[in-house]
Amino acid sequence: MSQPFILSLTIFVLAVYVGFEVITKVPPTLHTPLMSGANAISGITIVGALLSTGLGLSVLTTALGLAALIFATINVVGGFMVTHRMLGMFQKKG
Amino acid sequence: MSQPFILSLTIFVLAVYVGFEVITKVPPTLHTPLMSGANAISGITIVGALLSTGLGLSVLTTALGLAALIFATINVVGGFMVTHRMLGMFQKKG
Amino acid sequence: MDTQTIINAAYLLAAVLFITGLKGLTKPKTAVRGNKIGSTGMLVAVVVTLFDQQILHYTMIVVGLIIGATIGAVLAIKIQMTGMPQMVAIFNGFGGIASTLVAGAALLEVTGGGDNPGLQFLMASGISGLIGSITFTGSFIAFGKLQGIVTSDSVLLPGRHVVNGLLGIAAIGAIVMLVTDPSAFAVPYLAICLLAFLLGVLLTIPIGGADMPVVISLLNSYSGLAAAATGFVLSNNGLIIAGSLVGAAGLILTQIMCKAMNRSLLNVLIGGFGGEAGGAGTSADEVYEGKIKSSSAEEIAMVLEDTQRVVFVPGYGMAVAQAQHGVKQLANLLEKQGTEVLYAIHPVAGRMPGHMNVLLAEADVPYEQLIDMDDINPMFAETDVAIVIGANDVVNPVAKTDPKSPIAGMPILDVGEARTVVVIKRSLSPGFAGIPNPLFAADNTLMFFADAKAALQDMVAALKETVDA
Amino acid sequence: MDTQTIINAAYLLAAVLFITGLKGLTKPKTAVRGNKIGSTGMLVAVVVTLFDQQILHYTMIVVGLIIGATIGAVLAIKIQMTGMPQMVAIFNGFGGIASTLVAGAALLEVTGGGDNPGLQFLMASGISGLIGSITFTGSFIAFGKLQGIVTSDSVLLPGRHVVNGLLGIAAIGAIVMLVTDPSAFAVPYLAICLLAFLLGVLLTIPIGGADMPVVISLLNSYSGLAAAATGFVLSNNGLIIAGSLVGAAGLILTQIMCKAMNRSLLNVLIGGFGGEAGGAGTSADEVYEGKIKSSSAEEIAMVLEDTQRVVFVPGYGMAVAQAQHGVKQLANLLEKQGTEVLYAIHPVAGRMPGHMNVLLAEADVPYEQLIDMDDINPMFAETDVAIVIGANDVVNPVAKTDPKSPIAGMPILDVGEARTVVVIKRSLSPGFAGIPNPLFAADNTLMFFADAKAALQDMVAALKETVDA
Ligand SMILES: NC(=O)c1ccc[n+]([C@@H]2O[C@H](COP(=O)([O-])OP(=O)(O)OC[C@H]3O[C@@H](n4cnc5c(N)ncnc54)[C@H](OP(=O)(O)O)[C@@H]3O)[C@@H](O)[C@H]2O)c1
Ligand SMILES: NC(=O)c1ccc[n+]([C@@H]2O[C@H](COP(=O)([O-])OP(=O)(O)OC[C@H]3O[C@@H](n4cnc5c(N)ncnc54)[C@H](OP(=O)(O)O)[C@@H]3O)[C@@H](O)[C@H]2O)c1
Repeated sequence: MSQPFILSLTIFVLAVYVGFEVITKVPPTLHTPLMSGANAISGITIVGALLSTGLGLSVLTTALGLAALIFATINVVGGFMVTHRMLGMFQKKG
Repeated sequence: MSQPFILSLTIFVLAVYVGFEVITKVPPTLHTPLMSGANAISGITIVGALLSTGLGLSVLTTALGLAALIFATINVVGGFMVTHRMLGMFQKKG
Repeated sequence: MDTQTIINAAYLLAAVLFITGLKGLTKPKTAVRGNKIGSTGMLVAVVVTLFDQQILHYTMIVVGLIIGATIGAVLAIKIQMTGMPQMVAIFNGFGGIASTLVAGAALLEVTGGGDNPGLQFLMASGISGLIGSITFTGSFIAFGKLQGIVTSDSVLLPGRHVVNGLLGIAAIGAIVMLVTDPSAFAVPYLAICLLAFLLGVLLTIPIGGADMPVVISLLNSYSGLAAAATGFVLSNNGLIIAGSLVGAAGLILTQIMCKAMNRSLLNVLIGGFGGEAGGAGTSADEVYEGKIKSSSAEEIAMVLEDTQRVVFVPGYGMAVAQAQHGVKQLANLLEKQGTEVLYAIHPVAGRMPGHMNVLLAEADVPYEQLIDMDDINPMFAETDVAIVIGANDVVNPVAKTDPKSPIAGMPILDVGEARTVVVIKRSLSPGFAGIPNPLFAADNTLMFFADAKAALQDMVAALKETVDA
Repeated sequence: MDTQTIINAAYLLAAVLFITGLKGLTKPKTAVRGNKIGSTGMLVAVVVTLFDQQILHYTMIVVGLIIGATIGAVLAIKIQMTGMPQMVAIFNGFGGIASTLVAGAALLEVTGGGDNPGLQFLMASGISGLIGSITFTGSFIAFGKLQGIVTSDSVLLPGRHVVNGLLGIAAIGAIVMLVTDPSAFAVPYLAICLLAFLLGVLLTIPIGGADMPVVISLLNSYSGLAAAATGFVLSNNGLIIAGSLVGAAGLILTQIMCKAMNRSLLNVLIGGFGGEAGGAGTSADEVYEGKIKSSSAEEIAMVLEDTQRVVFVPGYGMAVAQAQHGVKQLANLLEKQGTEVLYAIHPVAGRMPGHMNVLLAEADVPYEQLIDMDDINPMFAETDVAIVIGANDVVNPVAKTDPKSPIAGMPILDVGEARTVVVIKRSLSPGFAGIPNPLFAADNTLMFFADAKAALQDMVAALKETVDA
């Protein structure tokens, strides 16, 4: 499962660059939805929570994993949904 | 020396994104120097040429490598230098 | 192809979807699609993880997913529009604590089993615990401030910089302990989390309520970094890419938001803004003394009759008074008498980006009538009446004239160019920036001192009478 | 840390330097620094590669580096300013062929040794051979066209699309052969390269000389991709990152350049532009008939006397005639008599971006007098005389009036707003876009038919006489 640290770091640095560059100009109306959408994506930790919960490890680990899974799922599901609602309101045509 | 293909691909895709995003607006005066500078960077193949030349392989491989090395070095050295000269001219103050 | 390759390929696909989604969210036309693309990326990442051959127990996973999805969905559906920034804060806090828990679980499993998992694993766990926990409590303070549970004033504890510094050093010490003696991992890891919980509170509490959107955005960047750190713990590229992507994008967004408010990030984080009133600059008395023309609904109704163009300029006060429906009613009356009605939207009017858009959309104001600052400003010269409803800083000409004022350099709405300016607010109190506003004392300005909602009702009634009369 | 880790870390550092360097090159202030940062990145990559423990023979390497560096440096120093685009084309071709050679060498070594190196290796070698070779011959055709060795006309062979298609299919077939039977690698690899050499020529030859900067930029993107493919062959992250970075950045730059010329990339690649004259739109006779006022150096000198402001508008013809020094002489005279002299720089005047800047800088024109299109346009209304020197398309008002013209939508210099317009060119021949120019027939336009260099000498002499008289 483990890959050399330097490869992880390479991927990390490149992804940081993409993150820095991908967002340049954002109209103020979209600040809040963009924040919310990005927040939902940061719920990617759900992937880690799935592994902690499902690998059949000790009870304590599984419990921690389950808690993490619930929190992360709230973040992901709630995040994308609230972003969608926001966008609907911000752009509602009369 | 070999790393899993998927990791190479991941790095490739991220670097392509960085390349796409890093250049947004360029004043026309800088089009030619930017092209020239990017061209010099694409001479990175010099690294491959160094390996082909230096690994002490068969004569034919070494010969191919040496040819590649010469070409790539011309690209790199000439590229950065000509870019530097260009910039000097474009921005020369009277 | 082995499973690991497929999983990594799926993570790459998810990453591409995340990038495309984020990009989409930056443009009005593609925002809805961008959000959908981002959520598809998450779906890909989750589904492919479930195919990991190492996963043995699906019961717990299903339980966790159902509980989490239900809570998330209910919260997202129930929340009022104006409560959305708070909601984002909460979600974000949950994401942070999830990263902390995952790193803790990994630490428990690997190190608890007696192995020394190496420097990368231990460092990353420590960092994940630290950042995730700061995000958790910080987000909840932000939530509390916006919700009015915690005071939204800037709370400046004496010696707080020293205290924060010491806490930070202690947390780093705990990480060093964790790395040097991984066998006793529990104590340092818990210490890291507790210290970070405290830090999260102390770093957020000095920041005024109005700056909370910026803080949430910053904390959002943190939770991305926490996820990336967890990725280093698990050597999971999905977490590394998505986490660092959001970490970086969140930081840029934070800066963009600061810039729109004409603040520096440092200035926001040090706090103390939005708490005290006034201070520097000319005093309110000097500005207002003897120059204020107070007016009434009837007088304003007469001014509004037979106008060609009226521009509404909403601000924070309209949100407080929930006066948007009254505005729309007045606008309807005006349009019936043949007046063109427009709304001037300043990028930082209100207390969150898009605040005015949301409220006016709620009152069914047509989208085409909402005009952005840069487009409306040249139009004020051909405007009969500009009605400022609970806006203050965003129409304060001092931003242009006094380079020492706290809003110096902020672009403003040039309402003063209109033939007549009507300002509705309850008093001469300052707005968010705490400074007096010479617009209120201008020759062509009429002040209408009242709660915005009540004021608009009165104006509607008065205009009806004037027209009927 | 093993060597491989250090090497990969250095490649990462080099990649960061490349990214920073490229970013720097996009802004005038940071461009010089950006280029230095990029070259530092290359130095890092080269030096760390030399530390690879597998490298045994340094003699050959030193020989190769010295020869290459000497040739590169001499070429870079010797080349004339106007020859620089050609030079870039040559360098780029060398980079492409180097990638092809490295992939070939790797193939020879690994596959020749009897191993089957796997799909990634073989595919990547094939692609590297293909793209690298196309880049090689394509760049040399571009060089030839710019240098005048190959005709710069657009050469449209009949049935070329079919031929190119067949060659492309054959090349792909050769890649498939290489992958399926790697033991007989030599024949398919040579076939790939030869087919690609042909393709490189055939794809470039139909494109007119004036479009060459765009083509070079595109080929530059290709050579980046070839380097990335070579990176996949060698599993070398340095090559993969830098190659794909430049590949993508080059593509974006190509699009930006197309946009500045108001062309689509497809339109450029299909070719046929800039070869034939006229065609659509109003004919030259209709436009010019009876409306052309031909003038002389003496008449123009009289017009120039006692002017407040004169704006020079240089174009491709000034470059052809090398008239920049004459322009500067005339400007000196004008300034001596108290006239303000400015230069209007259109973004695509000439045949390469920055063409006019370079030439005028060579003639020691002060940088401050070069005014960009957007800034100079409003100033023409207060200009006494605009002197157009060998410019045509960039001052053609048809771009605004005729939506069907090939330059429709291109922003132009509004010289017609000046009190008097003087146009210096040899005839009424069209410019790059091949269309007539109604400006030449305008009431306030005086045509001076002559080679630009000679014309300016005459004007200098005439103005001296007029003033002395
Ligand atoms: N949009 C964002 O994202 C954001 C985020 C953080 C900070 N900010 C800052 O917030 C400020 C926004 O400017 P703004 O002009 O919208 O608001 P403001 O400057 O804060 O002024 C609001 C005004 O509304 C009045 N008001 C309050 N309650 C009212 C009620 N019930 N009825 C009528 N009037 C009422 C207040 O005066 P009275 O007390 O006299 O009634 C106050 O002067 C800017 O300084 C901006 O930088 C914005
Ligand atoms: N800058 C770039 O990067 C670039 C790249 C590719 C294409 N282009 C295209 O090139 C065009 C540039 O416009 P432009 O106005 O600079 O040039 P142009 O439209 O090509 O016109 C040049 C004019 O110069 C005259 N000329 C040629 N030799 C001369 C001499 N010795 N003395 C005096 N006049 C001479 C020619 O007329 P006579 O024959 O009558 O003398 C011709 O009409 C645009 O269409 C642009 O899109 C630009």
